[in-house]
Amino acid sequence: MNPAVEIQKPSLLKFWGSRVISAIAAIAFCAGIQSLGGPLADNEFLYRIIVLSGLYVTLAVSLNLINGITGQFSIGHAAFYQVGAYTAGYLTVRMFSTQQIGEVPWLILMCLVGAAAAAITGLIVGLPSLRLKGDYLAIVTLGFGEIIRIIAINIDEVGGAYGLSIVPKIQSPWLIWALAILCIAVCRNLLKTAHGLPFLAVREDEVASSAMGVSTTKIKVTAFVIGSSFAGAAGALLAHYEAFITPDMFKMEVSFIVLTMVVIGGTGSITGSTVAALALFLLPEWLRGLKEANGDALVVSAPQLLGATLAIIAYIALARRVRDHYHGKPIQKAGFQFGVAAASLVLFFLFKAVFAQIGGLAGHEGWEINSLRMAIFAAVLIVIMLLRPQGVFGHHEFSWAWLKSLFVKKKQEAS
Amino acid sequence: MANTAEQETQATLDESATPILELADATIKFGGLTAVDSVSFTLNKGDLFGLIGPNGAGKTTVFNIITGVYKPTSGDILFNGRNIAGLKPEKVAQLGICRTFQNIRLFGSLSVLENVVVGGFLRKKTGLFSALALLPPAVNETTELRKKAMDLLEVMDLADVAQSRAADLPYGKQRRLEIARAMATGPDLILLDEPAAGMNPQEKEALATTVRRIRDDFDKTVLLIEHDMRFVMNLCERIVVLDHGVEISAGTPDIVRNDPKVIEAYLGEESE
Amino acid sequence: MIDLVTSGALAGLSLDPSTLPQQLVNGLLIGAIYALIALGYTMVYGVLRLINFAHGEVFMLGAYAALFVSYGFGYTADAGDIAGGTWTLLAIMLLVSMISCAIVGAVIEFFAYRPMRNQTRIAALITAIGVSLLIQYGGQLFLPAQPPPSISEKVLPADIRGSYDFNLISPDPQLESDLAAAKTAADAADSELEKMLTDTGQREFDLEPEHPLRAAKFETIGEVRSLSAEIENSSVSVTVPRGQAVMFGTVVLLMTLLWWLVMHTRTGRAMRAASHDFDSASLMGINVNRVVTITFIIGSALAGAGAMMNATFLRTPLTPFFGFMPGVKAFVAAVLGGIGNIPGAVLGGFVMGLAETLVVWAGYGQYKDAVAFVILIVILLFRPGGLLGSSKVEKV
Amino acid sequence: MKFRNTISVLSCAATAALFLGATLGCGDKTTSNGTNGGNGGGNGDAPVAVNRPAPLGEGNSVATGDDVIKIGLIASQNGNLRPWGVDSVDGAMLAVKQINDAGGIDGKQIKLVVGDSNSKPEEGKNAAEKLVSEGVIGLIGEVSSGITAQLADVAKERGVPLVAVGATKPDITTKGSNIFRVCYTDDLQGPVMAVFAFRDLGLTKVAIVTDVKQPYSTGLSETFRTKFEALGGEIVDVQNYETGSTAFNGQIANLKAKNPQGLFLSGYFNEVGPFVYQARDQGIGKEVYVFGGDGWDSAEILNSGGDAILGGYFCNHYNENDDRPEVASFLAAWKAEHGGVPGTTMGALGYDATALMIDAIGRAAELNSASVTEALEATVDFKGVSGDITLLDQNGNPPKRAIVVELTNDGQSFTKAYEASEIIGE
Repeated sequence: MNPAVEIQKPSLLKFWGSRVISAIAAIAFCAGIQSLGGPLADNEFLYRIIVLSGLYVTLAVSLNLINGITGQFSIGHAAFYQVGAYTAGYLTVRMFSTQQIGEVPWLILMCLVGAAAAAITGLIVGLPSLRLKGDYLAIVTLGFGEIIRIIAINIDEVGGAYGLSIVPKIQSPWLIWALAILCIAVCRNLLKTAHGLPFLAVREDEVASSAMGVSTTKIKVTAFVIGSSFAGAAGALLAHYEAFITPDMFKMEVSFIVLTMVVIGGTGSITGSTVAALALFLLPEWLRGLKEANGDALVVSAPQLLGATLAIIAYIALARRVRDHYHGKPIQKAGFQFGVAAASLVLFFLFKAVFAQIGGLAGHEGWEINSLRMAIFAAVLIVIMLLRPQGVFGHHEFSWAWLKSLFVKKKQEAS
Repeated sequence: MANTAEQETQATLDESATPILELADATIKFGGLTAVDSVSFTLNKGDLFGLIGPNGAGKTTVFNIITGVYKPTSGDILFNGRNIAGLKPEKVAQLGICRTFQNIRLFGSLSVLENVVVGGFLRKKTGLFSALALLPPAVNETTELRKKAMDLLEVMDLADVAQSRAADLPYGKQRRLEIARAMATGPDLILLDEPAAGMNPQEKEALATTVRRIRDDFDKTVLLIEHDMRFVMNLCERIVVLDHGVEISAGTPDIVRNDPKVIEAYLGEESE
Repeated sequence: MIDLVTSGALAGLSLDPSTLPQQLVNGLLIGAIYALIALGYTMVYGVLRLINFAHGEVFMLGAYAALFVSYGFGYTADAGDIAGGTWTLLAIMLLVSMISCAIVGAVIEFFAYRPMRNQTRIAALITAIGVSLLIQYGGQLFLPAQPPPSISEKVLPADIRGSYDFNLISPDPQLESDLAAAKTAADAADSELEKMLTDTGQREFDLEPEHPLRAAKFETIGEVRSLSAEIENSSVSVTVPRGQAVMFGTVVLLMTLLWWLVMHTRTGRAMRAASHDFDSASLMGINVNRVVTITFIIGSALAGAGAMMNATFLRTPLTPFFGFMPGVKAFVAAVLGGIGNIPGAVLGGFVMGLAETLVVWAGYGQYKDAVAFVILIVILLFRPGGLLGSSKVEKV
Repeated sequence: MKFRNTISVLSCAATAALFLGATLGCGDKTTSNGTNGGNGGGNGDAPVAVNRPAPLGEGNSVATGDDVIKIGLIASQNGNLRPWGVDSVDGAMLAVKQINDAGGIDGKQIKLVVGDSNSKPEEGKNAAEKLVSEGVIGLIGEVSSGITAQLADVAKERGVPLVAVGATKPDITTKGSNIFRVCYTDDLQGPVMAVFAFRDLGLTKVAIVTDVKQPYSTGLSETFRTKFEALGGEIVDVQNYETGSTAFNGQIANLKAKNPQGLFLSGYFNEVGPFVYQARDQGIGKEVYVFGGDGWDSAEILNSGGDAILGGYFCNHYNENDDRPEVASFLAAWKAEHGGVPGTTMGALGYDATALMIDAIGRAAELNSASVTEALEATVDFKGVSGDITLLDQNGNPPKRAIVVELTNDGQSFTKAYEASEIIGE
């Protein structure tokens, strides 16, 4: 088993050394993002996507603090995003021209304002969490997000349904990524010190935590406040980057997508949230590129793509069932495994044919690429959940040791 | 199996005893059901006190009202002279009462070490900001807490599994870990809810030694619920017996053992 | 624009007592549909503790199934005027809708939810969201969505087109006969104008408004309007379109059927047992998998019935996304009533429908969707278990 | 434990096999179809002829040489505005085909690059930025004001001219000097309907129904209200709903109590149809006229509104029965190219916008965005299908004629045409 652990004070050199190196790496990364604008000047679309993915990293990691680390069930993260965006956007429209502040300092100030506004909102939403648990909390946060959105539609001061145009447009890619890095750093620092443990403890068992003297109320509200303030700051950056916000940009779907990033990445894993945010933001955008391909190819492949994903889902479900039924005899299991695989293949052809038929009957000349891309996204979501319900990274975090262990394990298997 | 020597010690203790926990007519009703009906008893500093009774007697409920999970409908609970009835669990823990749970409630996916650190976190000094910015005070405090936790694990003989997931431990070790975690909060009074449940005789023996050590070496007061009569009778110096929420007997193990009410309540179970 | 919305909202604040009875009836009608969908949510949650996010999408598919049946009988949107539909067709539409929803529900349960049964609830929820998205966007790929079809009114039998009028305060009979006379006069003036136009080949709007025939038309129709205004002002009446009355009756019938099924059959007993304690039920020899499948089948079939009636009698336009909002509202209704509690879902559905219409009644139509969530939050804060539910104390 | 691993390895293998099967099958078909597009990840650098009726409107690809001039079109090919988006693409393709068949401009072919806005402002903006970065000389689109406002920001920022197709919200063209439109604005549309209702229908008490989620609807309601009240009419009630609503019983009961002589529904057809249907169901009789703006323009309104909506009036940009010669030739060309008639007016407007852009490119001194903007600004009496378009000194808003049409069983019947001067002059 594991040997007893020696707890040592980290050496001063190592502690400060690693922090300086991280800081330098972070600055270099932000500078890299900022300067990427030059080489990508021809492909602004790509650059834009790269920059905006930083916002989703912030959103996912901050939601992870609430959902993954503290174990609360919040599915209304877009509300905080929206509050930050609208507060900052409105203030800029109203006040920027009268202030003698440079654009970037102003933007940083607006980030703080957006964060503060979202934090207050987070406090208000966090308070019900004292009384509610699980699904009830989830539905309340969801409802809260909708209420904020509908209110925004009906306030003409902030543009109503038409949206709010923000003048001036202040685009600062490095700041977007700096916020993402700050968010990751804050969550990681929290988990690195003993201060993070009560958050995890609340996730694991609230009753036991409070019996250990952990004020669950305080922890939950703290998580809500920190998480929402990051979302608010991200909203402020979004508002100034796009120079335009509408209530529709903060619909329920946004909350769902961010939640999906957290769960797929592995609840509680900051690494997982980061990677999943990048993947799930870039995947639909990459699928958007399918449009570039010839239309005929898509007409043919749509039933196949969907058929294949459905067949995979069927395969997993059947395989699980078989496994539950016949725990024990390996040979039997292997046989059934192949049987199931064959059945799934049959299903694939069946689905394909059915879809092609339906598509033909419905008189579709082509496939709506947007629906196709979202359908594939949804199918991938289901497949990942069926294969790895704990998320791709589970509770793991990226670390060199973890990477090494993966590598070493593989070697052992090979030998 | 009464140990007269111990009884004498007990008697002398009683003379100079300072009460640490007093239940005065503690009552709790759920709807029409009176789960605990004016239970009163007093624990003195350094006591090893047992709370027994057949299934559904309301033992765990007594624990729950002491630790603030439930607010008693009426009656007082004095801890070091202060009424703690209705305080929140975390407040009670901060005042110095800590407990374990009948159905083990560990932080399953945290490591054994981390579980104990959560207990010790109660006495933290640095603020949250210090942690978020990873400033040296928070880092140093973390190291200290981990060291203390490691020491406790050594005592509870769990040091070798410090890095394992708590949920992966075998049952007996989980029970010990719960006690270690409770100890980490630095309580004056520790409540153990069926610590020996599911253990084999050897493990029970070891557990009894540990509980005595907690009392003697760490200078804690212990209140425990137990099902296993022999275990309680051997370990505890004073015992209260509950049945259907009512206190039916109290005193030294000998007195309790011979009380006809207790025998009646335990009919069929005493042979255990 | 700014003025309009603000002033519109204020001008709209009109608590007109004479429309209240009508609004309450409207609330009950829409509430009946919410209640029907909410039953599916609540039953599934009761047994599995799973929010079946795809339930709204099952509802959507049910409406499409009904649409295809009506297409099958040739009642497409652009079909000319055909002889009135029949009751049989409506019954077939209802049945097909229910059956196909039941199948879809069972399939979703088997392939997507069953493998997730022992996983964390958040993972199951994400799967449910995935299924919901897959059906929505997959539906957009495969279902005829352009133009967004709705079920042609031609499927309705002639004898249920039109409406029932209930007069709470009857108008002067004299006024009514005046109105009838005025209508005849207006029709006469109109046909005279038409005749002149056809004869001369002119177009009505090329004529000056002062043209005698147009003036006559304006005058007669003005008379109709003022008379009907007078009637409206002097009476309080409730109008229920016949189709919606039929719908309400069917909903009540289905609910009674469900109640009987749950309370008085073996299957119902098994469902109640599983809902009470899933694990113990399986230990007691109840085939919980079968119970879960049946729960999904019943819940989905109810949604299918709701969908068919919603699309036919309330004439909801169909798109692959149209199930989402009713789905969310029905879910809120289920939570409101105490999720897992069958009478609670019905109560929640009606409360939801009533609340929504009352907000519109007060003139805040734009907050119709928001009010659902406001009520929900308020109720949950003061009664965390919902109206009829009990919040369970966690055993320590 | 060990066997679990085997199982999961097997699962993975089988899964991979399925995926491979799917993609391979897809690859086979593509090659057999003789196209050179890769599946999925292909960069799509194969040029696709614009005149091919591509259902997805794809055809955007990287520039292949100097012999083509690229213009960008943003349209909603998905989402609730799809019927209009598709029509505007078809109209634009028709205009491009005509010029290319005629030899192009100075021997250069025009290439139409289509971006999908998916009925959402932010996606429209993304698509526009993408098109601009691909080097289009000018942008065309959108049909909705909300989305066009975003395109205008992009156009202004990047100095690319934008010709809006159906965006009627007045303040869009004020965003930049290079923003134009081929349709009238709500400043005309609302008053036209007010004049029509007051004078031609003889209504004095009207209620307004607004979709508060659509800027178009709120704006139109306001211009209608102002004009109608100026004429001496009375607005007796205002009811609101949100896009996507399906049940309007509450609003209808409120309206009924106010006894309006007519209902002005400024929303889009998706909700207007059911609204009117339900209103008639609830006992609002035929003597209460219903009318609205160009948001009604879709064949779907006849379906969702049923018989109830017949006899409703709305303001449109053009009508098939209009006696302008351009209309007849446009309809003939449409029939030859796409078959049938355009489903919505956006076919004609898309055609007009594209033809105007092409015309301006032809007149431009040089082949760059700035010159095309100047040429657009100098447009005088361009003969469009929907009317003559003059942009000189008009701040991007051409004075147009507006046509009131009546909904009949066969579609839209021409009722009355108003010239801008008639309305604004009053």
